[in-house]
Amino acid sequence: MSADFPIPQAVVAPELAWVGLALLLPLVSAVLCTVCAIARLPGKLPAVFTVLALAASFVVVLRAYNAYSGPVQVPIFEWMSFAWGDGRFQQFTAPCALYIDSLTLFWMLFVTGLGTLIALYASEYMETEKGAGYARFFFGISIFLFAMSSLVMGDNLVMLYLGWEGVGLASYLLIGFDYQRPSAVAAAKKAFIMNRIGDLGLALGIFMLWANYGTLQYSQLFQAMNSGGQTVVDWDVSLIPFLLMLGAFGKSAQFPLFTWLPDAMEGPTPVSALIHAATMVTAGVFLIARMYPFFALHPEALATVAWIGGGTALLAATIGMAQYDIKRVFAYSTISQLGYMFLGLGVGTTYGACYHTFTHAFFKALLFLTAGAIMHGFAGQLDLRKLSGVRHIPGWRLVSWTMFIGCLWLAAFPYTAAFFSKDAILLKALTSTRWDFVFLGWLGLFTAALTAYYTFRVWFRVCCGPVHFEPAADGHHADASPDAHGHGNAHAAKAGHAADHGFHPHAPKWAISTVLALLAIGTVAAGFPAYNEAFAHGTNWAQKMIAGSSAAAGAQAVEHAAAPGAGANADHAALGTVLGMDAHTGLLVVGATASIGGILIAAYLHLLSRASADALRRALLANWFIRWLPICMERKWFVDEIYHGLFRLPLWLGSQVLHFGDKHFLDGVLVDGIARIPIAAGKLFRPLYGGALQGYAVSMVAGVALVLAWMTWVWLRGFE
Amino acid sequence: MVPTIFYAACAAAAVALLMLLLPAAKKVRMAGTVLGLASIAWILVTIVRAIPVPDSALGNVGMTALCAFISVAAAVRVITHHRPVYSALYFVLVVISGAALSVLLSAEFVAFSLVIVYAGAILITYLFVLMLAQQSPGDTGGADAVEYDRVAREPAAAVTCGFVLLAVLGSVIFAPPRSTADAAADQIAAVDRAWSDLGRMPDALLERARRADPQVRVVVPRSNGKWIETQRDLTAVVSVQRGDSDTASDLVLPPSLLLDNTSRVGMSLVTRFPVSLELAGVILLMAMLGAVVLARRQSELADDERRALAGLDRLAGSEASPARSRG
Amino acid sequence: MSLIWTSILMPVIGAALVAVASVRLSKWISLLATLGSLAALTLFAFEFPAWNNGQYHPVEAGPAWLDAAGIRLSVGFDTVSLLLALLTAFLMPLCIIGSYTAVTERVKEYYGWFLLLGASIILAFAARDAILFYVGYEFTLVPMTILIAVYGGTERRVAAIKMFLYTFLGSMFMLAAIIYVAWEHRVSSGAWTFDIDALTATAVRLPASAQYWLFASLMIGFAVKVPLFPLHTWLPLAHDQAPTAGSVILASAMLKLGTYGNYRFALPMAPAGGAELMVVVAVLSIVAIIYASLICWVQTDAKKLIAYSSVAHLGLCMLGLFALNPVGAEGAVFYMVNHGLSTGALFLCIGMFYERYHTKDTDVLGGLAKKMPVWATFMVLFTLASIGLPGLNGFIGEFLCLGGTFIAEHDGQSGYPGVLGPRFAVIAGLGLILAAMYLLILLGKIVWGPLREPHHDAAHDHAAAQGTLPSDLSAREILVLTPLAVACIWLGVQPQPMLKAIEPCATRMLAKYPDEVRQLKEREAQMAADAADASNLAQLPQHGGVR
Amino acid sequence: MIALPATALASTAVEGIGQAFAAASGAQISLSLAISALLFVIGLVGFMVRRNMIIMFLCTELMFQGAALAMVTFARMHMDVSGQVFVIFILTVAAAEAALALGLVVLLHRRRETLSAEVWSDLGEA
Repeated sequence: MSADFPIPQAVVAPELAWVGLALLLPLVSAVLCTVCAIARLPGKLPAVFTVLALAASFVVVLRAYNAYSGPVQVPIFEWMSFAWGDGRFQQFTAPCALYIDSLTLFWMLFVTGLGTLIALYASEYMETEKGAGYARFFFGISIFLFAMSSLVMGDNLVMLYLGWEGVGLASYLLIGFDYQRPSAVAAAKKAFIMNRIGDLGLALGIFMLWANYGTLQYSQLFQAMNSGGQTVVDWDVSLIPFLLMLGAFGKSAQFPLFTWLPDAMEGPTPVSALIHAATMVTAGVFLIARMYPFFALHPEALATVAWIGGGTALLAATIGMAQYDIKRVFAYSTISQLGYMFLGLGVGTTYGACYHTFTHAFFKALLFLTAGAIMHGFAGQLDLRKLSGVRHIPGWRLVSWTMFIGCLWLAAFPYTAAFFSKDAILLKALTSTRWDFVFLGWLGLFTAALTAYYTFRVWFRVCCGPVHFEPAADGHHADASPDAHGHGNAHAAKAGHAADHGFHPHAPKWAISTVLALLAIGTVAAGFPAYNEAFAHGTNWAQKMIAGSSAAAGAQAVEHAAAPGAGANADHAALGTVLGMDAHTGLLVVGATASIGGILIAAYLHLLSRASADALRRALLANWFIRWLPICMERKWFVDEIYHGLFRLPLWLGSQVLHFGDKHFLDGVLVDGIARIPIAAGKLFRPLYGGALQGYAVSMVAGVALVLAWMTWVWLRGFE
Repeated sequence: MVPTIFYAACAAAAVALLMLLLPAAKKVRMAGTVLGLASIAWILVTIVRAIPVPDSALGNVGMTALCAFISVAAAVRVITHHRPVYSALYFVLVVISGAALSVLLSAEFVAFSLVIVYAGAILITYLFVLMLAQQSPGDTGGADAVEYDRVAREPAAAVTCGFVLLAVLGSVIFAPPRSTADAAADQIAAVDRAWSDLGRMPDALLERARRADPQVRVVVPRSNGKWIETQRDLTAVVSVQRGDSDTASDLVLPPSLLLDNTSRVGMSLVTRFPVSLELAGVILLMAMLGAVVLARRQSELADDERRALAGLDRLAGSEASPARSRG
Repeated sequence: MSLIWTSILMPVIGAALVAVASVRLSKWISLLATLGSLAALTLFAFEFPAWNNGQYHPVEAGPAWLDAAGIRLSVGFDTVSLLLALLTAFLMPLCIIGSYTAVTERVKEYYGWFLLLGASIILAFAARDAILFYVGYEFTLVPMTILIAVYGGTERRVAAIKMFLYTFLGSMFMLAAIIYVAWEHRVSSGAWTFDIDALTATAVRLPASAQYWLFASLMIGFAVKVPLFPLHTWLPLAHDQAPTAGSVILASAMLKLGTYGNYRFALPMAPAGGAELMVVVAVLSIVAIIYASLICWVQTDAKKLIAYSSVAHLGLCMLGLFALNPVGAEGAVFYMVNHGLSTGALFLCIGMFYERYHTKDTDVLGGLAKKMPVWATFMVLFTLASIGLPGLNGFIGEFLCLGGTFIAEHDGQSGYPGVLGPRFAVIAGLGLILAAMYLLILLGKIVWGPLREPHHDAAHDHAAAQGTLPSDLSAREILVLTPLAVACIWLGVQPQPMLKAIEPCATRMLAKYPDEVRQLKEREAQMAADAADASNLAQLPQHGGVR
Repeated sequence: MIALPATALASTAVEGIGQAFAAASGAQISLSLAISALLFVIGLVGFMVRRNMIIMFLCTELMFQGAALAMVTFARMHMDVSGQVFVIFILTVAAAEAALALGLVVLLHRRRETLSAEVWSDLGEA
């Protein structure tokens, strides 16, 4: 990293302390929710508090955006700070303060915005949980928003870590919201623990940054980088990106640590939409974007990110193709899309990655919320084999079509926002000078086709075709888990097996509908920056936002290091070619082909001739040489089983051995054994003390003899 | 200087004693006896050889060794014999050989008092009590003695402890011999003490002075207030007035005029240890009183005990015989 | 100074009054006594002038106790001991209130011994005289043994005896070391004294070999108390068998005597020995972390689980202490206090459901959130604090301990060289993952999930207990837990004043270490260089042969 | 005390001084001490192994004998009669002991009709 691409320096601006309200308001709402729970206040009061607080916090962020003129550092109060000397390395400073630059605002805008909308949605969705459960839910949401804000807006890595674990806690509480169901509890536990593994990496990365730079505040870290800080000089330093990466992969469900996310769908759907699709899982992307300059500390760090991202994208897409539970399909699609973002970060386009995060947040939240609406209305049914033609049921049109929009965006249909954001990533990869990035680019394109296929598989199956539905029943199918709320279960119990038993889906009411509509509009609008650039040749707002932050400076430096001589504004100049065409055109063609191809295949298999899909599956399974593929895809590549066998089982057995050893060897043999020595010695001499006179005499004489022997020994030695 | 050979002899003696103590076959006891005698001899020889013996002392040493042999053998019999009466008799032998040893060590008074008091008085008491508590022949179950006299209790531990103690005590013997200077100083001090003892006995002094010189009329204190002064050649000088003369003159007393053993013991007892002597008297008095008390209790308890033996419990017995207790 | 004695003697007087009062009155007397003790300490803390200099506050020597041996009744606090004493005094009334329904037999004796326990712990923290410290330190064993042996579970006798003998054995080494230092002081200055500062000044001048053994003996004494692997086996048993309040004080205050002893005696007195043996202690600490965490994973007894988790947590605390830099030391001291709060609270929570169901077996009991939502809320909060969730108190200590361990390798910049470094931090960090795992498994079993209650006899007991206890927490129990919850959150949000106050103590404790560690490193480097030279020389002919 | 050169004395054979004041032979002293130790130890062993109360007391008398002999030997060694005086005291104690102990033995024998010491082991604390 050289000073050629300086990271904008932050100004200390205590007068902006009001931005801290964005953190404080969700916390206040959390407290109010607690009060509601304690006082057993009836009604939707918690939801009101939460929605109001989140909306206010959104407004605060908007105002901050308006007031924004450059990176600022806003001190609030001292949290953990002490010094034992005057030197730079003789202090530990982690104040409660805000660091606001364009990246922060970019993230906070969609976090608080989507948070507000989803809270509104949940106010209706969770209405069957009135009372303590209702308050508990909104407590979780508020805590989540607080933690996420702290993660994004924190001035230092310790605050980021606070938010990082805080969102993990919120995730834990909300996944396990329906705590009576063991699967939900297990999923919550799994999510927290797998995240903890990543968190350890993050914590170690933080320590290493501190050990090497003597500070944990972004502004000072960036200053150190600007003033010609280290490049690859030191084994310690070059490990930093890898450790941070581990944290990011944990939180964003990337390859080694992704299995918790599908399980997290045990949580109520708004939670899945907000936390496990739109916001929390993008924290990893945020972390890498925020610390981007430090990823140049090792030449292969970003390549690792790219490989993991690309690989996870494909892996998750293959699994998503073979799932039947709508939420799980979307969960795997989330992992896959997150993979794209990491691919973007890895190949050097922070803009692409962040913009994709932005667009993804909208359409994925939309998709989840429509899935939630269906689940809400169909008594927890999420198996796409048991739902069909929802589009034709009265009252469900809005849901179907907003879902369609979401699917189009997820499939990266040409000229949708996601198309542009994905393009930015793939373009960067395909035009890279590194062969492996080009390969990853093609892999990404293939994954895009798969994405288009499985996305529309869901939509064609659920929304089109003949009208047919079954409410979920307990134990009816194993692989799709019923949703959390008791409402669905109650219905299921009443409704029995099929529709003709008097089950009627109830269409969403105003809150859900409004939110779906708003989100659909948001999804479309999210493409505006790209449209402005592509069609009006105006400025790309998103790109501008990213370019003003640490992420861009790092990207330029990486770019510079990879291809010295290329200009700073590399996205426009000196682009390579794709299939012999101009890069933009080429990618438009290829991307459109992949997307439309995927959709067409889905249309054939799941709309026009559903029988052929089953026939294809049977044919694949019948073929001895190819059957591993569908089996692996359906069984999620056995990752859970492998982890179980590789880590959990040996550790568990080891624990049992240790437990046994502790009880019977360490305590039983060693400690008790040593304690038994005096007892045994006592038993040995016991006959001497049976009360008979001679016994005492013997011991007395022995004692006298011993003492005299010693004295004589000393005395005799005196003569030598 | 650690006398390893002596320790080995002690170990052998210990083994021998153990063999004698264990309820074993006659052959083992014989072997034990042989081994014991051998090891005692070995110990004695070891000691004698450790220090050169001048020819003039050979007789003394030989006699000592003989008495030693007798007393140790008798002592072993005391503790190994199954019949208590024989043990007591062997003890008499120990006392007599001890008295002989005392004579050899020029302690004639002690020797006689040992024989008179120990062998004569104490041992007779023992024998008397032994007779009193004699088991009826039926109790012995056909063996030569009752079980608790035949079977030793934890002989191994006891013998080990005992002989470790012996080895330790015996080590003292192997300390370097006292220097001649020490012995000389002892001798001078002893003679001086003996002469000054004599100085405190005016009659004896006058008698000794007259033995040295029949002319002596009276012994007078010397100019420094003392009655007698020891010379460098172990003789003593006293001031005497001879015949009718009033002037004092010196008279040298030769060592042959020193007091005999019994006189010196008596003198020492009353001049150096008068309090101890009184205390000894008190002890004896107490012992006598104690014996009287015990004898009284004996008769009181006897009833109770007999009743218990008869299977009557104490309460019932006392209720059943109010008349007798009144009587 | 009189305030300090007040805080120590209030419980003692309370115990005396309890002995003659009626059963009903004894509860109130003991509550008043502990509250009085807390009030006295709080007053003292308010006028404590030494928050920011790391020194003892009343520095005057106390009245002579055994003049011939120079033993004096000197008491005084520095920041660290004051914090720990405050923690003890804070927990005492809560424990007393918490025991109101738990103890129904031999009530007066219970409260009396309990008060003596508190007094002796505060005495140990307040002592400025090594023998006075030892008296407090050892006397804790007497009431604790009685509390366990009389009011404990089914194996209470074994547990009590094992605890007593084990820790007593360890203390003997410690006492020997203290007397040794006092003797050396007498040899060098000609007078007996057991003043801790004076002894420390003497001890640091001892030759390195003497310091090595001094450190080792002190360490053995305190390691048993901490407890450090492999000397920990008395703790789970004692916790398992102890009555709830006993467990709370055992975990929160008594174990801290071990770490406090390290802070006060072992580390400052024998810097050369500490530097030499630091790696050994650190290795044992991380073994404790991993080992105890793994055992926690398969525990089905809730109390034993928390007991083993204490072993793991205090392992981390020791690791922070032995990172030998201010970060780790601050973290360790902070962690001492916070472990006391969160683990004590967890024991109270477990005690509360134990009172209702008479079982701690997580296989039999579960899903209590359904029946006891208020309890579940507290339980989750304290578990999260114990896991080390940022924003709650546990995090600060854990983070600083780990951070201190991590940077303990770097030299020159922080001024405090070390030898532990990232390797140790990584392994200890695995403990954090395991901590999350076992504590969440515990939560998953007893808080979440479908409601499972023991049947048969236990249910009968339960019905009987319901006469006095509501199914969820009573107001009294909430009153017990709320101050702890507030403390947990407050210290997580506002650790700053405490961190600032601990800092001078930490640097004072470590005053001798930079030089000692630097010398150690130089020696080791020299040895490595020599060895390299030797092996080079040895390899020369070989190379020649190959050529 | 007279200051006399040691050499002067060693060579001086004082006429008529008698055996009591002549330097004793080291071997004789050693032998006597060895016998006293042996008597003492044999008595001790006897006390430990014999179960007859009277014999046990007899064994203590044996130990007294050993001690008395040692006293006499030391008296000879140092040419000082104090050792012999102590023998008299030993005799006193032995006599007192015999009186009391034998009385006690008779008492005990009356109660249990046996002389075995073991029947009284219930007096011990174990």
